[in-house]
This record gives sequence, structure tokens and C-alpha cells, in this order.
Amino acid sequence: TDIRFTLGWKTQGSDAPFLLALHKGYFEDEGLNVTIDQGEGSAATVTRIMGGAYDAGFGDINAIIQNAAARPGEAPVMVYQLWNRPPFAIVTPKTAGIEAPSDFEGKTLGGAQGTPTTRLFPVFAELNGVDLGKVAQENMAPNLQEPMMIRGDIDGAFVFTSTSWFNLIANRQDPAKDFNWFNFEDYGMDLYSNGLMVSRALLTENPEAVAGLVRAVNKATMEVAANQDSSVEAIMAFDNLVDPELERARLEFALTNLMNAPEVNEIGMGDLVDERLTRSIEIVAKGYELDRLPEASEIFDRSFLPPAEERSFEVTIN
Amino acid sequence: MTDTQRIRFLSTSLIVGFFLAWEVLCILLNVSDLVLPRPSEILVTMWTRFPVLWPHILQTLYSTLVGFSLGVVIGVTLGVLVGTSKIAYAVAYPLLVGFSSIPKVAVVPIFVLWFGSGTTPAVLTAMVICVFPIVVNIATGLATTEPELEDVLKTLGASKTEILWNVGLPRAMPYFFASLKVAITLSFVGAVLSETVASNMGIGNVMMTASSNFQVSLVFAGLIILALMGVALYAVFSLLERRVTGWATRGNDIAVT
Amino acid sequence: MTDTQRIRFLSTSLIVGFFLAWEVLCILLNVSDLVLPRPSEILVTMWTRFPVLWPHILQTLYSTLVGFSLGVVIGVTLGVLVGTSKIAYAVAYPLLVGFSSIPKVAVVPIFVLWFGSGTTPAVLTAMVICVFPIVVNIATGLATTEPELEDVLKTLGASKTEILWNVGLPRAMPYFFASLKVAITLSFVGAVLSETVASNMGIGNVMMTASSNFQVSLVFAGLIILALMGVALYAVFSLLERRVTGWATRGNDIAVT
Amino acid sequence: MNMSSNIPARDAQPVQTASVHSRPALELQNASVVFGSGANAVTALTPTNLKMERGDFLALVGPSGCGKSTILKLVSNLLQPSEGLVLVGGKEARAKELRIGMAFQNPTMLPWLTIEQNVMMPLKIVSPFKETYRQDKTGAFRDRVHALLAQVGLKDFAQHYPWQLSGGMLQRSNLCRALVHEPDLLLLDEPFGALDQFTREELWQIMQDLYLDRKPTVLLVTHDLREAGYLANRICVMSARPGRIISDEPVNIPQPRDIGMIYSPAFVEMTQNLRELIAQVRST
Amino acid sequence: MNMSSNIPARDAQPVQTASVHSRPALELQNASVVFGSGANAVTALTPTNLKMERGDFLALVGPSGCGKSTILKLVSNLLQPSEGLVLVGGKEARAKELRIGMAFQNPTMLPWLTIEQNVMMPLKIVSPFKETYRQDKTGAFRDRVHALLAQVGLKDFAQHYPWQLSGGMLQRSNLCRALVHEPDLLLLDEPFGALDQFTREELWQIMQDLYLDRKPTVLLVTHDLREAGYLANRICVMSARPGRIISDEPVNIPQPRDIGMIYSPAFVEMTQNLRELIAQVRST
Ligand SMILES: Nc1ncnc2c1ncn2[C@@H]1O[C@H](COP(=O)(O)OP(=O)(O)OP(=O)(O)O)[C@@H](O)[C@H]1O
Ligand SMILES: Nc1ncnc2c1ncn2[C@@H]1O[C@H](COP(=O)(O)OP(=O)(O)OP(=O)(O)O)[C@@H](O)[C@H]1O
Ligand SMILES: [Mg+2]
Ligand SMILES: [Mg+2]
Repeated sequence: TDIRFTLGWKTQGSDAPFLLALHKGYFEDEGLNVTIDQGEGSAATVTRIMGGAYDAGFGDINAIIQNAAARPGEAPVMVYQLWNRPPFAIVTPKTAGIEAPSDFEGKTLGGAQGTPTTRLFPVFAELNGVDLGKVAQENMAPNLQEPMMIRGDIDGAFVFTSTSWFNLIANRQDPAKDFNWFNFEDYGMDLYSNGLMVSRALLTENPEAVAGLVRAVNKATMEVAANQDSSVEAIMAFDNLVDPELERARLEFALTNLMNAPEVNEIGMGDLVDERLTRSIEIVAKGYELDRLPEASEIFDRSFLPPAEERSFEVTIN
Repeated sequence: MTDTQRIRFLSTSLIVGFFLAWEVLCILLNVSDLVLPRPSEILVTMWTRFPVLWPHILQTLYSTLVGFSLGVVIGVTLGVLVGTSKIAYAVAYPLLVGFSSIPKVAVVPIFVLWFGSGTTPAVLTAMVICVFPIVVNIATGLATTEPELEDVLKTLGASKTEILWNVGLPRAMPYFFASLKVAITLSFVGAVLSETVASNMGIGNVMMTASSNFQVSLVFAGLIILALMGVALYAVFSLLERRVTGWATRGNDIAVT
Repeated sequence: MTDTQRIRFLSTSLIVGFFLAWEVLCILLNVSDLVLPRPSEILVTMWTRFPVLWPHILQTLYSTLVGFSLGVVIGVTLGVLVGTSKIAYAVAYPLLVGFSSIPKVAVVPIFVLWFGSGTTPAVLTAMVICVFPIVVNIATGLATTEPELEDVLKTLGASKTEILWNVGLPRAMPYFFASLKVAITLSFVGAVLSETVASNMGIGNVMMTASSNFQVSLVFAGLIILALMGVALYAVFSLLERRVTGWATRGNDIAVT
Repeated sequence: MNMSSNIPARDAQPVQTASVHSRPALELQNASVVFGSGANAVTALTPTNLKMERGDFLALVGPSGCGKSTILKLVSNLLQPSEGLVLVGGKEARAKELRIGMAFQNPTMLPWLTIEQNVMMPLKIVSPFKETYRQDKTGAFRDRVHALLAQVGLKDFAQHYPWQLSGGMLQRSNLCRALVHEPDLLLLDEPFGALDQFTREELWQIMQDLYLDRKPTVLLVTHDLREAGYLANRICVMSARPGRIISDEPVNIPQPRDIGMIYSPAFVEMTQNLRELIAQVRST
Repeated sequence: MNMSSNIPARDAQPVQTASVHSRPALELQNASVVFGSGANAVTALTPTNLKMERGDFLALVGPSGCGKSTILKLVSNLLQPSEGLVLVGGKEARAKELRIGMAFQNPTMLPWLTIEQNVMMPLKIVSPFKETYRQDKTGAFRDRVHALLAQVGLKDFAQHYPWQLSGGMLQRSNLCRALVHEPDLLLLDEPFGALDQFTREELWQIMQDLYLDRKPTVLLVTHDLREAGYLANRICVMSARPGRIISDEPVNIPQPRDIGMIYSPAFVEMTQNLRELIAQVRST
């Protein structure tokens, strides 16, 4: 079976599960002919699949929620949740003097319009008692956020931790020492984020393929968690443009900060907890002003997951 | 008279037909409105969201027009230089061609870092993007001026500037107006591009927000508004063109008919 | 001979001077290489990463050239239609102007939705982006053809097609070549644009990857490569132009000198 | 006396029957031309009647701006009459019933073609030549063009571009272009204007030979009464703008005519008479 | 006998001293022109010497393509000689020492300007007119242009565009443009070529009056020997390409001359002699 697969963004270390599976032929083993393309944003993965150009992809579950609300029965379905924790965060330079959410008032924050972090900020504000009217917001392209923050044009940025952390390093900053990170999960918004999603059509017409896809990705994920050397090799084989050291660091960041959660130890990699998903659907609905709350079952389908023992996740960094 | 009326009628109906075909094809092929919304949907969106869109429209129009005007001034100046001096030709052309081959989307961030976000980078982008077509056409217009026409002034001992003003530039007008049509559309593209990269206002910003919210019909409403603004400005230039370069299209409004 | 040599020398040194000035200004003003890297840094990056860049260069060149060729064919065809038929003029022009005022960056995702990512949308973008300048210039060239020249063929009872081939098109050649210069640079922009949005290959993809990792000097290496490719193709057309439209620029290679 | 009615059909087209010949080659029926409208209207030609039989050689003389070129443009269908009818070979001008060769007053050579290519253009466009243009353009057609160019003294300039030629040379190539495709109807608008007397007389003789050889219908606009008298078998005089034909006289001198003839008393008297006629019209 | 040496300075420029007058208005010293190079080289003018005093009226006749227009272009600095010197008013042509008025062989009116604007162009460019052009262009200059246009019979066509005029009308406006700024040196390239005999003779008279009134230096290219004889006080004959001046004769008839004179036996004899001279050159 031919599967057209889209990544969430340009090649990144955190894409290792898919690239490894491709590199090592796990997809072929499942009888799948997978072609992987780089993406234009983890939300756009959803549109790309809905538009019919792709069958599966690596994308944001919150974007599925959003689309499922507007077009029930059309949105793709998450079949393997990879990032148990959300990468959404607000980063501020220490010099801006923002220590608590209330300090955002009177400051200017910047971000790309429509990225989940930006869009969910109102919920963040409400949950943490920030007066939205007193926070100025600037729109800008993602690759301008860190430079403009460093220049002092904005006091903080709506970011993905896994991206911004390394952007700051690339901009010769020390992300740990000189910046404050407001991770959304620490402020009452324990959302899920990226995972493997497939189109409705593939799900209904070819469940075999979906199962194979999930098996292959699961196998690769386990391997990635255990051995980053081969992961980096797979990444470089896919795209020799990227900096292997940087992507290894990014992969390690994703493994430890986004994928490795206590919850995963209980339910295994790939699965999620329905109550938490329902809760996050409410958060997303509020942030995006959705007029319908989709059911958790519209969003996630766990029926393709391999047995739990094959999904026990343990990260060893080497 | 009846002839122009007939043409006007035909063209209007063909343009309307284009949109109808779009509508019908979308329905027949069952195209998802995520991929390509139907014109009727777009129209509805445009109508209902118009009050919200209006200030953005003005903002984009403003940036575009300011940038375009600056671009025309610079373009004509450079075009004259390139068209009249071999050295300028040999130096400026490669640089200009090189610069024009660069996607402006890569340049906008630099503008933003230098001048902050908002109107300034939009104006600048609208400006730089429209210079090249003007330069090329002015320069070509000057270079292809019939020597005989210049001779008329040369025998009178006219200076190069006088020849330029009295022969070169009038002769290059058809070229100039052709380039204006391209330039104004590029200016729109430039301004909008910059707005998508860094701005809180403007159609570009609206489209960016809309597209990240999957409000595809709002994105298309933005596109249609841009298209309409482009056509409106084109119409203005067309009018001007007919007045200024009537001598070149005399008799036959359009060549072979 | 010595004159052309002098000009070549002067222009080369001025272009080199441009890059030197860039280098020096960056050092003097202490511009961060994250904002604007120095040419020397870019050169080093270009040199060391060349083996990696090479296949991407080929990919971009390929998409651009294919798209450009298709664009030229379509552009000339449409230009002839618009330039020779009042109805086509009244119908196609507004549609084309409207379409051209739309930023192509908004169109690429639609292409991707239709055709998937990769070479196809890049070729398509390179194609659609370069059609308009060609149409405008061909149409203007045809519309400004001196009726006296057409009369020569009309008295012979020539058909409209014969007049077009023997008078209209040759007469429009200077316009055509002017538009080609603009069109080729736009084609590059289009292909790269599409690659940044949806492709695993090409200079656009390189630049996007580099810029999202803040490898600024690699981004600029990409830009310089694009500029060089643009200049190279421009040079090809220039040569062709000199052969084909020598009659229009006769005597004075460039108008007033 | 009009000499044209009993001219034999030319051999090249033996199929043409008497019925074809009974139709005049050219007929203007109350044809008038007004440029512009309203206050800016310029009447270039008041309603004019003119009839030419096949094989006629008519010279049209008249003051500058009286509408001579306008008549030629009517006949070659570059202009439509504002009123009246223009019939060529018995059909409306636009039908292109006759093969037309026209030498424009202002030699409009296509600037991107060499003189050779310019002169060859009619062979590319006009049947029956165009059918074999591809094969013959480097063979028979090229030779024909070169022969013509040599006749008018331009054999060294075939490969030159129009802007490399002098005014008179352009005019001569212009004439070649009008003749190259052996037209049935020749429209010549001051084809010898920019030439010195000797070149001019040489070309007159060439022209006369050509005419007597193939007997096309010729309409010649000229300012030179001797030229008219030497070449034509009919001379029409037009009044000043708005133009009108005020005299239409046959030239009763047998052809071929000797060039020395133009100094003969009879000839001088004829031109003198014409001169006076024109002078009269001018003064009224 | 050369009549030009004792012509008084014209009133408009009383400052000019005898020393200025001792310098000839025009001098070609072994000036030659070769177009192109190598095998394609065309010699338009073999080394030529020519000298004109101020106030001279020289007519240049010669076969088509012999280099007449080339000489005019040399003098007006549109061409540089391949070899030799071209002095105008004692200085190199490019110094523009004299105010030049030129009527091109091919009337090159600027197509985007009306006839009035075209004719007014020299006043916009040439000192001392250009200094007051802004004020005068709708007043004194306009009147001057209209007066000139009226003189050549074009008063109704001031607001027309060039393409709305007939060939002869264009040539007349071309002449107006050459005269409007009262040039010191008039270069006329077949200015009456496309005109009928009567219009032509009228313009000859106007031309003669103008010459006698202001005594500019005039270099007239023409194919009409009577025109040369009637207007000029010196006639130069050129040989065929590559051109060379083979005869330089004064016209010993006092000015002003009557138009009827061109039919006088003495005049006819003079032109006949010239004719024979040219015929001789051609046959060699
Ligand atoms: N396109 C046009 N628009 C307006 N008026 C025109 C146009 N063409 C010619 N005319 C006018 O028509 C009249 C006749 O012009 P035409 O060219 O027939 O003259 P002609 O007899 O050939 O004169 P000439 O001997 O000077 O060539 C002129 O008064 C001219 O101004
Ligand atoms: N730009 C040019 N390039 C090449 N050859 C040229 C150019 N201009 C003129 N010639 C050649 O120079 C020669 C003289 O040309 P010129 O125009 O002086 O002739 P002329 O005496 O004015 O002839 P005519 O009476 O026909 O106008 C001609 O043989 C012509 O072919
Ligand atoms: Mg005429
Ligand atoms: Mg000449």
C-alpha cells in the first residue's frame, strides 16, 4: 500500500521515529510503501491530510480537535500519541523581569498568529488571572521571535519549547540561565500534542495499513528511545542538510521533556487518557472559540495500538 | 459605441462565467471547501466580515501605494541610468537581476529586524519588489528608441538630458506603462508578504490568521479583495495609459483586432 | 574593443566593490552575523557546504526552467490573444491582473493540496508567477506596432496570422525580451517559494531548514546561489536578445550612451 | 482615345475569359473618405468616380494633401470608404480579387529584415508563391529578388538592413517589393520621388518594359508631369483638398516610348497644357 | 565668382566682427566616412573637401546613395568622419558653433507631439529661445509657428498628429521645423521632394525671400537641377558611390530671381550643361 506521509515541519531530530522506520525498512516489513515529505507546520499536517494529498502525518492533536469541531467526520484521527506533554510555552528573557504570569501585564508578547501557543494564551490568561487587555501582542513569523526578543522588541514569545530552546542556543543565548520558561502544562493546561495521525479514508478503507503503520512507528519509537546514534543516522540519511549534533540534542530534548511522562509509564507509549483528552478538548474549545465539543473518540483511536508490553517506554540517552 | 458595449457585455459575462464555472466545478467535483471554497461562500464571508476587514484593507492599500510610488521613482531613475549609461548597465543590471532572483520572503525578516514590524517593512517590501520590472522596461524603451528621433534633437545641440526628456522618455512610455501593470501587482504581493511575516494589520495578517485557523473562505476573501484592489489600480493606470500613449496605439486600439 | 574592456573592468570592479562595501560596513557597524552575515562568511559556507548544496541547486534549476518554459509558452499565447482580440483583452486582463495581485505564497498550499509536495508545485508556481509580465509586454508590443508596418502585409492580402507572425511578433520582440528578464527572476522566486512551503529538495528547502535553525550564513549562501543562477540565465537571454533584437537597438547598443 | 480596351490577356493566366475582362480592374463609385468626426473631421476625398480597365496605366497628379494616397489606400483595402463603393476586379476591395503590389510613399521596410528578406516578403504571403516559399526561398525566389535588386542598382545591398540604406536606395527597394510577386494591380505612390533624374529615367524605362511585358493594371501617383506622360496612357488631375478628379485625359503616344521623347515639342506641349490646367484649378 | 564674401553681417548679431567672418561657415577637410568594417565596409564618402563662406547658398546634387545625406550628417555632428576634419564656424562640428536647422530627408516628426509641438521643438531646445520658452510657448512662439505653418499651407493642421498628415504635408512641416529657430546654418535634405510642382515653386520663393532677408548659410541637397539653379549661388555635383565632389560651379544670376527665369534660355542652358556633366560622370 502506498502511504503519503507528511512531517510536521522541516526535518528535525524529533521526527526520528518515522525516519528510522523508513530508514530501517520497518514500513516495508509491514507491506507499506511510505514516502515522507517535510511539512509546513504541525497544524498544517491536518489540512494536508484533509485535503487528500496525504494519508498520514506527524501533527498536533489540538488541530484535529479544532477541525473535528467544524467538520465532524472529516478530520484525521490520531492513532499513536507520541508527545504526551505539550511543547507550548512562553519564554521571556530574565531581563524583562517577568517572574509570574501576572507580570505579563503591561508587557508585549510576540508570536505567530494561529500557532497553538498564541491561540491558547487567552485560556492561559484566564486560568492564571492575567488581564488580557493589559498584554500587548505582536504578530510575527516564527523565525523572528527569538531575534526580536533578544533585541528587546518584545518581552516574551509564544513558542514551542523544543524549537525555541535550540533557536536561542543558535542565537548564542543560554536558554536555561537567561530565560524564564512558562510551560503551559505547569499552568493548568496539560494538553497532549503531536502524534501519528491518519486520514479518515485510510482508517475506514484500509485498517490493515493503519495497524501496520502504527506497529512500525512503535517499533522505531522504542528503538529511538534506546539508541539515538542510529536515529541520527536515519535523520541524516533522509536530509543531509541538518546539523547532526543539533538534531541529536533536539531529539534528546523531545525524548526527555515531551515524550517521557509518568503517564506513559502507566499506559505505554502511543496511548492517552480519555479524561485528560476530554479536558484538553474543553481547553482547546475555549481557546479557539469552537462552537462544538467533539467526543474524545472522534479524535483518538486506540484500536491499532500494539499490546501494552510492546509499548513500554524507557529513555536511555547515549 | 454599440461595439464597445458588446465587448463590455461579453467580457463581463465571461468574467462572471469564470466564477460561475468555479462554483459549478466545486459542486460537481465535490471539492472540499478546505481546498478551494466556492465563490458564493467567499462572497458571503467577504460580506459578513467586511466591517472587520475594512481597516486591514486600508492598511494594505496604504503600504502598497506608498511602496509602489517610491518604487516607481526609484525604478524610473535606475531605468534611465541603466538605459543611458553603459557602465550603469554593466554594473546595475547584474546586481538588480541577482537581487530580483531572491525571494522577497527571505528579505522581509531583515527589514523587520532593522526597522521593526508593521508598516515600514511592508512599504519597503512593496517598494523593492516592484523596482526591477520598471527598470527593465524603461531601460529597454530607451535602448530601442529610434536613432532618427534622437537625431532631430541632436542637430539642435540638445543636451543628453534634453534628449532624454523630449525623446527618450516619451518614446519609452508604452514600455513604462506595461511595467506599471506588473509593478502594481507585485507591490501588492510585497506588502501582503511583509504583513504575513510581521504585522498586526493588513490583509496579509488577516490571511495568516485565517489560514492558521482553517478559515479557508476568509483566506480566499482576502485573496479576492487583493485581486479586486489590483484590478482597480490597473484600471486607473489603463486610463492614464490610454491618454499618455494613445499615439503609440493610434487607430487600432488593439493591434490586429 | 578597449572601450568594452574598460567598461567590463569598471563594472567588475564596481560589483566587487559592492561586496567589499558590504563586508566593510558589516565590520564597521558591527552587524551581527545573525542579521546580515559578511560576504566572506557566506563564501566560506558556500564553499564548504557545496557538495551538500549541489543536488538542491540542480533541483531548483530544474523546477525553475521547466516552470519558466511552460510560463513563456502560456504567456506568449495569452499575450497574443490579449494583444490581438478586444474581447480577450477585456476578459483576460482583469482576471490576470487580479490573479497576479495575489501573493503566490497563498497559492502554493493549494497546489500542494492538489498535487502533493515536491517538484510539481514548484514547477507550477514558477510557471504561474512568470506568465503575467510576459502577457503584458507581448500584448503591449503588439498593440503599439506601427500600423504602417502592418499595412505592408495587409495590401498583400495577408491573413491575421501571417501579419502576427511576420510583423506583430518580430516587432514585439524587444518587449518580449524585456519581460523575459523579469520573468526568469520571478520563476526563481516562485520555485523557491514553493520549495520552502512544500518540498524535501531545492534551495528553498535548504533556506527554510537553515533559517529555522538560524544558520543565517547558509540562508545567505542560498540567496547568493539564487542570485548567481538568476544572473547566469539573464546573461543567456541577453545574448539571445542582442542577436534577435539587434535591429531595434542598432548603432547605439544603449540609447544615449 | 483609350488604349487599354484591346490589350490581350497575359499568357500567364490563359484561363481568364472575356467575361472577366469585361469587369473593370478598378472602380471607385462615389467613394469618399472623411477622417475623424465632428469639428475635427478632415475630408480627404470628396465623392469620387474612377474606372480603370485591365491593363490601364493611369497616372494621378495633384497638389499635396489632395487625397492621392487615400485613393491608393482605398484600392488596397487599407481604408474603407466613408461612403460609396470601391470595386477591385469587380468585387469589393476586401475580397482581394486581384493580386496587388503597392509601393508606399514612405518606404516602410520592416526594420528587422534585410533588404533581401523585405523584398521577398510578398513571395512569402501571396499565392501561388507562398506554396513553394520554403523550397524556393534560397533558390528561385532568391535569384528573382537579386535580379530585381540588381536592376535597380542595389545588388550589393541585399544583405543590408533598411537603416543602412540611403533614402533613394530605400525607395528603390520599396519598388522591388511592389514588383516581385508580379501583381495584377500595381499601386505606386511616388515611387521615384527621392531619386536623381538619371536613376529616375533608368527606372522609367525598366518600368515601361515591365508594363509592356506583363500588362498589369497600374495606378501611379506622381508629381512629375513628364513621368506621367512618359509612362502612363491616361492622366488624371486632382484638385486641392478636399480632392476631386478634375481632368482625365488619355496620352496619345504609342508605346514603347523613347526616353528622348520627353524633350520633343509635342510632349512638352502636352505637359505644358497639363501644367496650365493645374495652375487654373489652383487659382480658383 | 563667389558672391558670398561680401555679404553684410545680419542685424540680429551686430557683435560679430570681421575676424569671425573670415572663418568659413563650413569646412570639410579630407573628411571621409566608412560604415562597418572588414568585408562589410561601405564607403559612404571618399575624402572630400568643401568650404562654404557665411551666407553661401550651396546646392548639392548627385546620384542616389552617393553620400549627400552623409555630408549633412557630418556637418550636423550626427556622424563623425572616419578620417579628416569637419569644421563648422571654424570649430569642430561637435562644438555647435553655429545654430543649425536641419530638414531631414525622411520627415521624422516625433509621433507623440502634434505638428505645432513638433515645429516648436527647436524653440524649446535652442538658445536664446529656450530661455523664454515657458512664457512664450503659448504666445509669441505659438504665433511664430502658426505663421510658418500658414506660409506652407498647413494652418489647419497645427493640432494634428504626424500620422494624420499626407507625405507632402509632413515634408512641409519638416521644413518649418528647420526654419523656426532662425538658424545660421540651414541643412536641407531634399525638402521639396514629395511636393507637386506648384507647391514646390511657391516654397522656392518663400525660401528665397527668407534667404535674402536673413542670409543664413544654406546647404541644400536636391535632385532637381532647376531647384538648385533657382535657389543656390553655388552648385556642387557629386559622383556615384563612393561619393566625391566632381564639380563646383557658381550660379551667376543675380538674386532675387524671378520664378519665370527657370524657363529662360540661359537658365535652361545652365541646367543642360549640368545634366551633361552628370551624365558623363555616370557613364565613366
Ligand atoms: N489617418 C488620417 N487621419 C486624419 N487625416 C488623415 C489621415 N490620413 C490622411 N489624412 C488627411 O487626408 C488628406 C489627404 O491625404 P493623402 O495622404 O491622401 O494626400 P496625398 O494626396 O497623398 O498628398 P501628398 O502628395 O502630400 O502625399 C490630408 O489632408 C491628410 O491630412
Ligand atoms: N548607417 C549606415 N550604415 C551603413 N551604411 C550606411 C549607413 N548610412 C548610409 N549608409 C551608406 O552610405 C551611402 C551614402 O548614403 P547617403 O544617405 O549619404 O546617400 P545619399 O546621397 O543621401 O542618397 P539619396 O539621394 O538616395 O538619399 C549609401 O551607400 C548607404 O548605403
Ligand atoms: Mg501621398
Ligand atoms: Mg539622402
